[in-house]
Amino acid sequence: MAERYSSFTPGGTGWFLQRITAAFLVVVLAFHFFLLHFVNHAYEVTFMGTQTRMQNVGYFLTMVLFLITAAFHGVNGVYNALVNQGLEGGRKKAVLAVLTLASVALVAQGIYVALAMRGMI
Amino acid sequence: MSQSYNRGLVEDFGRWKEFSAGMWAWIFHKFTGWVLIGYLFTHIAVLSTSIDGAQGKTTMVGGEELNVYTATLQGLEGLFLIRLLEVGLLAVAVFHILNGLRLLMVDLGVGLEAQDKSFYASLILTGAITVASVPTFLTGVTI
Amino acid sequence: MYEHDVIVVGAGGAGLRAAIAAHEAGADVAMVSKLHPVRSHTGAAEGGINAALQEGDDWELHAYDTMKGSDYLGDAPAVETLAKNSPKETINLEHWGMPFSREEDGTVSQRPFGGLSYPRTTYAGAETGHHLLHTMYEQVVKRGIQVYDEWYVMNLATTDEADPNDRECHGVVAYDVQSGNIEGFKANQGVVLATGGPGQAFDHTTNAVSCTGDGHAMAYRAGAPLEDMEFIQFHPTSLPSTGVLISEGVRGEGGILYNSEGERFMFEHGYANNSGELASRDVVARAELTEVGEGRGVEDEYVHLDMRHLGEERIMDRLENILHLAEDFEGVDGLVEPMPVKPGQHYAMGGIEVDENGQTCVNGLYAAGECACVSVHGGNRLGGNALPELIVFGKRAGRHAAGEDLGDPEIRTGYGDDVEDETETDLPVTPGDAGVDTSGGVAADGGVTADAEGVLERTVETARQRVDRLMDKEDGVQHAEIRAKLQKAMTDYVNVFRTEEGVKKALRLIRECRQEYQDVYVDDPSRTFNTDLQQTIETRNLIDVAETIALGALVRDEFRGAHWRKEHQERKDEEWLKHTLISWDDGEPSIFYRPVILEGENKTYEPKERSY
Amino acid sequence: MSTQQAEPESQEAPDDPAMNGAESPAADEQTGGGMVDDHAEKRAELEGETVHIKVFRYDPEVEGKQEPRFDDFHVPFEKGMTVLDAVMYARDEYDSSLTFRHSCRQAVCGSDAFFVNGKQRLGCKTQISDLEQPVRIEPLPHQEVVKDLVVDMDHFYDQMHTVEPYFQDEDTPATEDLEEQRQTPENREKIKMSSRCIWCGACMSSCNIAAGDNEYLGPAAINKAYKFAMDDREDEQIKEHRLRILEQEHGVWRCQTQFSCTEVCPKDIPLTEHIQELKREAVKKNLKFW
Ligand SMILES: Cc1cc2nc3c(=O)[nH]c(=O)nc-3n(C[C@H](O)[C@H](O)[C@H](O)COP(=O)(O)OP(=O)(O)OC[C@H]3O[C@@H](n4cnc5c(N)ncnc54)[C@H](O)[C@@H]3O)c2cc1C
Ligand code: HEM
Ligand code: SF4
Ligand code: F3S
Ligand code: FES
Repeated sequence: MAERYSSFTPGGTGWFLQRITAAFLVVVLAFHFFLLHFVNHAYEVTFMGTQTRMQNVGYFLTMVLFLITAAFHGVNGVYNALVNQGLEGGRKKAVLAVLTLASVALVAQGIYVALAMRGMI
Repeated sequence: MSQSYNRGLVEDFGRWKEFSAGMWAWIFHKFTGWVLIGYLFTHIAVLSTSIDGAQGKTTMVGGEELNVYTATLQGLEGLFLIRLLEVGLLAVAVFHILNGLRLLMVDLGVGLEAQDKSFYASLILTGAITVASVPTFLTGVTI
Repeated sequence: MYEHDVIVVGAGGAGLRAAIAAHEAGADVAMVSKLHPVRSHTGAAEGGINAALQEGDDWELHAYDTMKGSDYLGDAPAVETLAKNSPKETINLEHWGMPFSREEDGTVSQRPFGGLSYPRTTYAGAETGHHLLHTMYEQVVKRGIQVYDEWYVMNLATTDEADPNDRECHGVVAYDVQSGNIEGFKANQGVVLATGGPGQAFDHTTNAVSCTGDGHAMAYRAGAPLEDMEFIQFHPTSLPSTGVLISEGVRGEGGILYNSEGERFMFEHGYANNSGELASRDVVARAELTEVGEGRGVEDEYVHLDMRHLGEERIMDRLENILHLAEDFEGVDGLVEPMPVKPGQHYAMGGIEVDENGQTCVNGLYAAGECACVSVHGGNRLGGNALPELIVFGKRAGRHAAGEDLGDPEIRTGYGDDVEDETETDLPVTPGDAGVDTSGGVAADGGVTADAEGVLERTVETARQRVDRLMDKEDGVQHAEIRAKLQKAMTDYVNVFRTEEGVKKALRLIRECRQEYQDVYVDDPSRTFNTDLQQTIETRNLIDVAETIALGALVRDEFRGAHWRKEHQERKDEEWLKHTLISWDDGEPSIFYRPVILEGENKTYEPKERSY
Repeated sequence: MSTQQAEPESQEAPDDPAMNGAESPAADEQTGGGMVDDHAEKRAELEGETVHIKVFRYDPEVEGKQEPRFDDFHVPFEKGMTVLDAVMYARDEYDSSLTFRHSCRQAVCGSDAFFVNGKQRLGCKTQISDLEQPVRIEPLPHQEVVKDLVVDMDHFYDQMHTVEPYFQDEDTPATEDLEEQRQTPENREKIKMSSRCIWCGACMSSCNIAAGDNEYLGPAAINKAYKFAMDDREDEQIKEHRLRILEQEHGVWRCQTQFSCTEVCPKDIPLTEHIQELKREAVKKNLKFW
């Protein structure tokens, strides 16, 4: 029976972070949607407007954090979902690698974009 | 043991009519989660036009010279299909948020008796918010 | 063939305790059970375990109460062993994690129960038996004891010397319900039978469908006598459609019994002018049946137990589970309608004759639990005394079978110089074997082969032939028909009321069942999970057991404990301070008696009138 | 081919022993549901109210039953009749090869969890009058069918055993020297619901996750572990050991709070709640190292 489980258990951490990020995302995502669809309408978005918003450090940092948490939450969510569907062994490792790379790329590109919006690039 | 009969996968998902609230919530949450992460990737891709935009690149739209970023966004926004998809995205996001909150409550062990009701509430609220947002989303677009 | 030191047949409370004890004594134990252990009927017990745990209580009081409750038909050495060991065994369960109900100071809770002079019934909610069963099964898992579950034991592999006292039991023959394979299980040291009660001999019982007296019948046919079988306890409040027990608590809280005329018959018809509904079980059960018999029953079957006047609040507070039982099993809402109830068979005080070490007169054959009779319950079991019997005597049987020395027993078993033969009774029909279905007494070779394997092989062979015959037969009668007839005969004539004529009628009907059984066949042609076959074999066992109940009821012409005879409504101590024993004798049952032992360790229990 | 002429025992003359199921030739194995149906239908007109049940049939050894099918039975209705009563009647009166597990008839042995009208229920605890007809009775989903309504429970038992379902004391002294342990009534109350499990397997069968992941401990086993982990009589150390078993990959994290287990549990055990509590316990324990 004992060989059924290993003492190293990463499950809990992932689960926990998924919840923490979710809690954070509720607030930021609501804010984001509200700001860009109701306060400013999406069809009115211009580079100027975006640049102005991004100039605000608080807004900039929030968006970067938003990006990072969303990327983590989304990718971790997908990963967990796949593992729950019985992903195992080598394929599991491969999926993890791909997903990690994708999310790192996403975050990197996102930050690059955000910096560009601030006019820092 | 002697032979036995495995009713297989058909048994598992052929039974969707008998699924209970919690199962539907799970399926919907999954679905919306995947849509959202998919959208996040696209979103960043679209926003990437701001890199060129920041370098002052412009493009001609209807005889007007516009920043590439502005042009891309407004061009997309001008499409009815995109507006419809946006409404869909809103629905997806709202459901994911509401049900996400429901799940957070469940994780904290709060209001477990009402888990099915809170799922139905999430559905109804999502519907209501989506419908209510249609005017905002569809202003200034022609088919 | 499988081989172990000790084979425990049955995995209810008694079997599990025996297996753990034998394992602790160092034996290689295996359990063979027709049900997975947690499905055993011990799980149905609600009330509790009697144990003198508290300061102010002591085992001698428990022994005294038990002896009085038994109507002086309990054997003192057994009764005292039970009372003395129950507290430690109960605490042992507590150490195994059994979730007993608790007092504010953290000690286990105890409640009062009928017939007890001190509140010593230790309980775990209203599901004591469930917890007892699961706790012990957990310990079996912990110890890695081998369990062959869903194996139906058909026969004991016993040598066939003329005198059962010389016989030796070498194991059992069982068939795997799931595959239909028949195999021998060799027991190097001993076989412990713990197969539970024979409630299915009656058509209305609180016992499970699996309580078919298999152990009784197997031991009986192997030569161990059955003791005091006429003593059957009937519970006055069981639900008519299923036999589910409605606890005495309802009447304790003030529930009232009404007949179809709306009369509170316990008082209005003078059955118990003082205690009314709270009179003892047998009195209430007889009153209910009299009402029904005189045409005042509801739908000619049952009476009403009404608790509506207690008010919803009180009911919800104290009797909530009763509401669920009535709703789930009878479709009745106890808050708006009275509940239908009628007497149901509940417990068999008698069983396979054993001594304090659980051993029968056949060497290597043990019995414990409801299928055994040590005897602690005598003529009437007190509520809460069966569970301690499981753990105390289950353990002793297990240890002894594993070779531990528990000292010489004071109780004697088998036919010997201390018994008295039955001479007078004229039987309406010859009881015993009716021919064709040789369901296996003992391995027939005139006691030539003592070699264990040989005995086992022969028994396996007989069992195979028997199954083949049942399966190959193309038509005839089906067991369900015979079983129904048998159950009806028992309920009509050997129930709460017993008359000489009635019991004789029952014996004739049982004889008819036996004859019909010669023509029995199994319709289901499959070897896979053939419950038809299993039940057909069980029905044969029920016939044998029912017959001993009826025989006992016929010869005992007195009123003692749960046994009531119309023509003899008084207890006859000069004549009847003795156990009824019925021995199969190769298919020609004989009846004999053994005196009750009333001399205890420190005192002699003088028969007094049983009144509360 | 035999005809199905099942005459149930006459309601008017319950006293006549000869009527007791006397004329009930068993259904021919080859007889499809329709045959049984016709005759039963006729009878239904003659007698009082009947209940129509459709029962899943399968037997690997019997020709005609190797392909699973449904058989129809019409059984006379009686007040208080449960699903188990109905199948027992069908077996005893119409077709003795109808196979299912059952024993206690009072919801304590856990043998007769079936899939009734699309939901896992205990046969003996389900009033047939509460169900829509025809009542469809099938073996538990997600488990292999051995025969008719009997499923293979081995996997369920294995999962139950995996969580070390037994009280772990350091050394229990000999029975003679045992002293009663103390436990507060509050603590006993805390584990009360979890201790009611009768191993019926309904919860496990209803869980989509368990269906997809054979190694998932499943709600019943997790609940069993909960009972021990929350019992104060066991050491802190052992509780940690138990949490380690539970937080393995196929342990509590697999649960996606679908609640179907909780919905079907005949003993009303708040399974999801217990699983969630264990997830929180596990996180708390792990947070300590940060
Ligand atoms: C409703 C009810 C309530 C009760 N309440 C109380 C109470 O509050 N207090 C109290 O002290 N007593 C009570 N009793 C009595 C007590 O529960 C029983 O006497 C006791 O549980 C019997 O236990 P056992 O181990 O002898 O048999 P069981 O628990 O019946 O076990 C029998 C075992 O034998 C196996 N078996 C049988 N035949 C075969 C075979 N042929 N082959 C293989 N295996 C076989 C079965 O599978 C089963 O595992 C109650 C009884 C009932 C019915
Ligand atoms: C805004 C508030 C959000 C909340 C409250 C929230 C909540 C949650 C929760 C609690 C889960 C875990 C479900 C589980 O493991 O049982 C989850 C899963 C998931 N979330 Fe979110 N989320 C939010 C936003 C987002 C966003 C913005 C994305 C996209 C980037 C996203 C993508 C996902 C994905 C892909 C999953 C995995 C779904 C699955 O199980 O298959 N979520 N969410
Ligand atoms: S938890 Fe409930 S549903 Fe699951 S096995 Fe136990 S009693 Fe059955
Ligand atoms: S149904 Fe399964 S997903 Fe969790 S809540 Fe129950 S174990
Ligand atoms: S028959 Fe025992 S639980 Fe239903």
